[in-house]
Amino acid sequence: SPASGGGTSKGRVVYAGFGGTFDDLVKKNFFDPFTEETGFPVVMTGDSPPPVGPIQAGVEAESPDWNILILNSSGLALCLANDLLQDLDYSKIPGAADYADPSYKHPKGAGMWAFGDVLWSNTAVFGDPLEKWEDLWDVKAFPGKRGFLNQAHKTFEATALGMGIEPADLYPMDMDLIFERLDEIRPHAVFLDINTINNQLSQQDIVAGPLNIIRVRQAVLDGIPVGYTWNEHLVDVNYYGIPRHAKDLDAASALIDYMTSPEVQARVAEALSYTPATKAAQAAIDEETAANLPASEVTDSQALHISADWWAENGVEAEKRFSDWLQKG
Amino acid sequence: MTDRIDARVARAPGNGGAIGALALPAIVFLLVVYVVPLIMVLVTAFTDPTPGLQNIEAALSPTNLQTLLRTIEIAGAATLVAIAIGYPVAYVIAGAPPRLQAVMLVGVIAPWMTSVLIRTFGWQVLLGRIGPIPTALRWLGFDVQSLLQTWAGLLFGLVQIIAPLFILPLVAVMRQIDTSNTRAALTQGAGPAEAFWRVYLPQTRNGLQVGATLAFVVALGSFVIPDILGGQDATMTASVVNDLLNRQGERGPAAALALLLTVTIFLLIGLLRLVTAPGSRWIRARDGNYTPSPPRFGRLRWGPIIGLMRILDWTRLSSQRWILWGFVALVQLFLFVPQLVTIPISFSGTRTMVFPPEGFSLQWYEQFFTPDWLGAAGTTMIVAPVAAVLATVLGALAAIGVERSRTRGWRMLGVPLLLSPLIVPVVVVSVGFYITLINVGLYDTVIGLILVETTAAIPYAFVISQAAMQSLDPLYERAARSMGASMSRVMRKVILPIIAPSIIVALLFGFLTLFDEVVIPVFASGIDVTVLPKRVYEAIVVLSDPTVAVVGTLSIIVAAIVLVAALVFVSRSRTASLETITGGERGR
Amino acid sequence: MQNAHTDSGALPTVVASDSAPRGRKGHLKISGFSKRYGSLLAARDVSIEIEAGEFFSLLGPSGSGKTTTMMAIAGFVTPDEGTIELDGVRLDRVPVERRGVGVVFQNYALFPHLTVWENLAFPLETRRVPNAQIRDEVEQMLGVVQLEGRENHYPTQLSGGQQQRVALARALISRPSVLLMDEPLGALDRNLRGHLQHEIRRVQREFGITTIYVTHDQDEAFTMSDRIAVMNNGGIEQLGTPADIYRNPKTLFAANFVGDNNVLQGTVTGVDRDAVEVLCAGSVVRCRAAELKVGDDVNITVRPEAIRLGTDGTSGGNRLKAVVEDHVFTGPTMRYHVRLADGTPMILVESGFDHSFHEIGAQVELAFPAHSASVFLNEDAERP
Amino acid sequence: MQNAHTDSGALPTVVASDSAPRGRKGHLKISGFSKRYGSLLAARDVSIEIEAGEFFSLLGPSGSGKTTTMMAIAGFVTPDEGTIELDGVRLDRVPVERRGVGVVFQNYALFPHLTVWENLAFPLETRRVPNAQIRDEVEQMLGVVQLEGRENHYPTQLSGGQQQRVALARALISRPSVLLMDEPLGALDRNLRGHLQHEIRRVQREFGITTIYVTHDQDEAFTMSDRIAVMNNGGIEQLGTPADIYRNPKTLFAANFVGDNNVLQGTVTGVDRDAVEVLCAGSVVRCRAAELKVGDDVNITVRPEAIRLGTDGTSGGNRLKAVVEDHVFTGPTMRYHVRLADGTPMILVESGFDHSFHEIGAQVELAFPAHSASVFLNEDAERP
Ligand SMILES: Nc1ncnc2c1ncn2[C@@H]1O[C@H](COP(=O)(O)OP(=O)(O)OP(=O)(O)O)[C@@H](O)[C@H]1O
Ligand SMILES: Nc1ncnc2c1ncn2[C@@H]1O[C@H](COP(=O)(O)OP(=O)(O)OP(=O)(O)O)[C@@H](O)[C@H]1O
Ligand SMILES: [Mg+2]
Ligand SMILES: [Mg+2]
Repeated sequence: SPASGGGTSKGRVVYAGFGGTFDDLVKKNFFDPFTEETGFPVVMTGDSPPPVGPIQAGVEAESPDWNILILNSSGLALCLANDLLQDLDYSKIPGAADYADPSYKHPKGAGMWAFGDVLWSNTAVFGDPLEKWEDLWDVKAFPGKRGFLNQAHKTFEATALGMGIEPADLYPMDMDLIFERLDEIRPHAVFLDINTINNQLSQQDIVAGPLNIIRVRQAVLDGIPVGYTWNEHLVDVNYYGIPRHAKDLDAASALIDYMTSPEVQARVAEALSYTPATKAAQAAIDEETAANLPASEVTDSQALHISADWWAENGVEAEKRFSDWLQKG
Repeated sequence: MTDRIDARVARAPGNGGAIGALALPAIVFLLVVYVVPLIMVLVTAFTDPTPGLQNIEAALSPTNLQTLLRTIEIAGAATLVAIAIGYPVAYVIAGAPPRLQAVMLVGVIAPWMTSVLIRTFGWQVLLGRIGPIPTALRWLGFDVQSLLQTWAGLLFGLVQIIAPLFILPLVAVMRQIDTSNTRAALTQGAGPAEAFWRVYLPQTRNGLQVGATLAFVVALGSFVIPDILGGQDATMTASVVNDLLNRQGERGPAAALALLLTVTIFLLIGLLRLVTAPGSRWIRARDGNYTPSPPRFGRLRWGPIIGLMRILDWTRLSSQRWILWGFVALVQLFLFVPQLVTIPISFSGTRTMVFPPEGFSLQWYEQFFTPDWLGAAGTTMIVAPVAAVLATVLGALAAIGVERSRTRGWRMLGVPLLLSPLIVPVVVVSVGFYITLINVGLYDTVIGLILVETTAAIPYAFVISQAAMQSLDPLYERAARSMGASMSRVMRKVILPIIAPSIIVALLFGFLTLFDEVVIPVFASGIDVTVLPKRVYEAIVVLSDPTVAVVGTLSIIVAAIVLVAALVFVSRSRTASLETITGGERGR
Repeated sequence: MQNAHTDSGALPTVVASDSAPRGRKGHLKISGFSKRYGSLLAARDVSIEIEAGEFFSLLGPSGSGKTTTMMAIAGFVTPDEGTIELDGVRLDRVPVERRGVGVVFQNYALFPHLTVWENLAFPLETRRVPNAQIRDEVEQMLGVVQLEGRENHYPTQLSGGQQQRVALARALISRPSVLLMDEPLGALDRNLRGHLQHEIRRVQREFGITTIYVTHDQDEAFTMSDRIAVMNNGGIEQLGTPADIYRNPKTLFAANFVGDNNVLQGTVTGVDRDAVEVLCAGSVVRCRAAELKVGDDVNITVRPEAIRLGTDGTSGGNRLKAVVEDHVFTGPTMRYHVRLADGTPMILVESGFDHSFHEIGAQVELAFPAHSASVFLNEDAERP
Repeated sequence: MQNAHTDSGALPTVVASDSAPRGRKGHLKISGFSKRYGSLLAARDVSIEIEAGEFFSLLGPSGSGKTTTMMAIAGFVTPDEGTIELDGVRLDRVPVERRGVGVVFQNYALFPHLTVWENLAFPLETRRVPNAQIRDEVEQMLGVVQLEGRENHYPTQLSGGQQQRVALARALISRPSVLLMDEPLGALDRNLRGHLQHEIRRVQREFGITTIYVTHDQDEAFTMSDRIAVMNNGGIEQLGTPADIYRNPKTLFAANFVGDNNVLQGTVTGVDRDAVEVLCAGSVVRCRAAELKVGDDVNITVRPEAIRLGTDGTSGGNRLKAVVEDHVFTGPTMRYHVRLADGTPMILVESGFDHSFHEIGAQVELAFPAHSASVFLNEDAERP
């Protein structure tokens, strides 16, 4: 089993990831070196978004399986709402001092990097890639099945932009309006978890939609005829959090420390094509690389930053309404 | 009929009333390992986050009711399709010579060897926009894009899962039918089709009912398949429960919705009378005597259909056996195709799982033969067989106890309880398993997993053994008793050997179910104990890992081995074997 | 697992231990046995006492309660009233498997999963007979029922007749003290039936097994039995030796059910010590003495073979004129259907290899002795 | 569903339309019919011609091919060789449901999901008889088989005998041109059997239905049949009228199977035109003429009822001395088991109401006429 490292004496990291290509890269570039360096094995499980139910049950039983959760702003909001996370001891995370933005430093989540979702499209179907979110709603000009994530987070933003709202005026989002637009696209779209969306992109069953840049780029590398645009790409932050009552705290802390260390942060851009969280690491990125990173100096003008505040405030309700809407059928 | 049953008989010679106690181990086991966790979950419907009925009210929202209705619709549609394609298959199997019969039965069961998820994955590949089926349909001039996330796609997937559940009990009943009365109908001027409709079909009603109910119940509680193949317009209630529970952490509302689903399923089953009408061919009289029960099936007099049948007869179409056989061959192909897809993909050169695959490599086989996968496979090969044996022992004993006891209490208590793991959607109780196992310190252990997985296999063991007991003429037991055999000897030397083939089938079913059980391990096993289905689940749903195709391919090989073994078994055990798969004796 | 008695240790047991001498065991006494199914009285007040070693038959039409009575002895039917005793032990609380009763069931009940050999060995294995002895006994039994060479067949591979022979052998093999047989030869053809009737009797005599035999075949019951109970509607109509029942029926039902009979209606015209005189079809017929008085409406029964037939007057008691309506050749007999002057039909049987022959339409005279005519009051003139 | 003819349109049909006159339909001709199951020849070269309206019985032991032959006529068994014609139409390509053949199956084959009434109505409904007429005919048929009041019962709620009566009624009700009956009365008791034998014959004569009747009961075959075929091992041993077969058996098998017989072994000592003389048990026995020569080893058969018995010499052809070993009362007869001086056992039957009575151990003399003794060459001295 993946736990064959055991960690009886030293403890281990049990990590709840997103799975897929992303976790492969994380493992190869960060976790394997981490284990080598510290001796803490890392057990990786994946699901997206994080399995709040089991985490909650584990926390209540005071014995959660995981001691590291990777969260985006919506996931963070959800975990906070259910009081699943413990406060981080930033004194043990020296790298955090160099954060490029205070939003990376949440009391219960240490920011790792900024990541982005882009509008991708199948070039075998459309020729040139679609250029803006409005195109996604233009089913006449661009017919074909769209693929969205089955979550409100980022889907709302894509929808709002798709109805032509200026990025500056995006927040606060008007949910009623958004659902109206979603109703329009619904017959032409599927709303699935990220890995199924990823599969269906590969199988060319869906032909356009928003998706994490890592996965899109992997598809390009695999030879799937897809293209994407940086225009209005959606940017969010990934945090690492530790559940309450988690076991092997030292291992978990060691990982967060390691991940925010300057050496690791310096590798983020190359390894993940994400924008690192620390100033030093950001500064080290060259122009050419920056053009292919979310919210980098080059692309930031085209970026739309997801509002962690809005999601912290409205996330739970938004997700609830969204799954109700999905369920309506 | 009611005056025939009387509890007074406990004192009578003959079968002791105590035989009902054979059901006790299974009942106690389920009460402890199943009912307690289930109640723990359902109770949260009224307590989480605060005590009150707000969760129930929320569960009864129009959206939820609409979803529930859709769930029934989808499950009903899938069941109807399963009936339409499964009935001819069962008919052909029941009438085939023993060897062929064995091959065809294994052909029906074999798909179960391959994980539901892998088959669903197969469908994804087959039904996608550039997959073979829509491509073929477009080539034929139909305007189809993708069949994924459509009702059609969902039905493909669901039907393939539930068809065996429908077919097997039906075959068991059909084997009992004395075909000489169909012959008699022919001599009375009814053509083959009319004779089938008016004479044969009504006699299969028991099997239809049991099979359709099983299939329906399983379809009602499914969510992995609808999520992947059905999309948002086919959201089923179990999906919503799973979503609330897993992703939103809304335990109370989830429990309330689960309660609603469970109650609905029980009501529907009540309508279908699986529990209330066990369909025994024997009625116990007050002295423990048996008389054949009057039939519970009436006549079919549906004028237009009889007219249609007469046309079939008049044109001699009904005599063209190849039409039937051709159809059955297509169905068998349908049952097999999704896992066949995995063979080419397992040699795929890239990570993308498309059909036809790109490139060629053995990397996924290498990937499979690593501790990560082999460990999971190894654990599965411990958990599934042990739990299947445990479930079969408990279920078979319970079936004998319930069927041969003269105390009605065993039946009234036992049957609903023993069937409930099949009826209550597994996602509901799984959370309960998780909490209970943590509390008793068995979480993430092999023993804990075996205990909770056993609950999932007990209903199959019970239902199959019960069917065998119901058609086993009590006369054999009497004869043995009159020869001086004690009840325990009758059990060992008469009952068990005669129903042995059914018990083996039950064991096989239990093993296959558990070999494929994903929801329970996702909850009840943690980081250290991983079983193959859970690994496959992660690989498909989370990691997009073509190693699942390797698993699919290997399970086809295992299925082939099982097939050969079954054939050997059939040829060895001569008359007993299939003669008694779920029915003791020949139609009399 | 076997029965619900709490004090199982104290149960009486009837099986003779294997070392005990066989022989005078098997005295069976049924007293006042009744059994009700819903509103139907399947057995009413049945009392029978059967001597050890006796061959006793229950003879009666379908549904007359034969199987019910037999199953009560075996222990599968619990009496509503009455007791059953075997060798002085009341069987009420003795479970089936300790009664030491062998049963041949009406529909075989062979174990489908066992070969012929294994079926026969089953009762011996149950009694833990040593293997060598099992082999001997099974082999011998196979010979008795002429099934050598079939020992490895399964029941479904045998014909109905062969199956029944296995069932018979299986019940005989453990030499029970009482053997119950429910129409064991019903499915067999005539020759085999004759052979097995003889075999059953031979084994039965050899081991002195008290045997209760259910049949609705009067010939079979007569050929085999020491005594017979004629059953009807759950009750016993008459109990006695074959000759007694045949020659001296107690009820019209018995007279009709056992053997063929002619029934004539008439009125008593005279009663004396030796005979009753009845006016019947225009003639006075002398019948066997009975407790009747002049003027009673009665039925007379006369056996077909008691009647002699001729065109000329022959010696004998009674004489009636009749016309031949039909004649049927049955092999050893020629059966004539005739009609009396008043329209009453009668049957009579001529036996022997060379029968006399009377054309249809011929006028004949029927002659039968007074002691061959039984007479019954008309009340019980219901047919079964 | 039953056979795979491709050109369906051109099929002949044999069912008479309902308005066609009944009567002289049902001339059946079976020529050279053979059927093989694996290595077993279930029917070999069976040829029978049956006149319209004839009552024809197949008589033979279990497994002799009776059912196979019958099922070939019904259309369920496809002949390997030979043809079957009904009223000049070859049945090869006529499907079962159009043959117009009524069948009473050996195991009833009632529709378990239909009541008695519905079972009887079934064949009428398939022929679209109007409802009122169905009601009349079913009611009438219920009367014939004495099942009034049972019409709403299901088959499982009936006794075996009742079930068989329903099967019979169901086959008769649509008045087929040929009626096939496979041991229809096997499960019934003697009286009911007699009643139904008579009913079957009555209906059969009334409607002139050609009837083929399978039985292994010789009495039944003799009583009912115009002609009989004795079958053995799939072939016909002898075909003829009852009297012909009984008195003049062609083979030892027929002699033994049809009726009881005594078999004596001997050697031919003389042959003349009227008789064969055989040395047997120390005496010379005169037998019916046969194509034999002096010195042949032969079997003699003598019917039990052909033998008269006395202590003193009585008139008659042959005489043998014997000792009484047993006597069995069977009702209308007394059956004596005797043993000749050389140890050969014999059976003889005394009939009538008052039998002579000979004690066990008594010395008696057996007398039987020459024409009652058949003689067969010893080659075919196998028992069935
Ligand atoms: N378990 C039962 N429940 C209800 N009625 C029964 C039961 N067993 C027997 N009977 C009825 O009791 C009566 C006597 O049945 P029984 O079987 O003793 O008759 P039988 O003389 O053996 O008849 P047959 O010759 O047909 O076997 C019948 O009317 C039968 O229907
Ligand atoms: N479908 C079959 N397959 C193989 N053998 C068969 C089949 N049907 C009949 N037989 C065999 O053919 C032979 C003749 O059978 P059939 O049923 O015609 O005999 P029967 O004269 O009707 O006997 P019974 O009096 O026992 O009914 C038997 O040896 C039987 O075992
Ligand atoms: Mg009976
Ligand atoms: Mg037959």
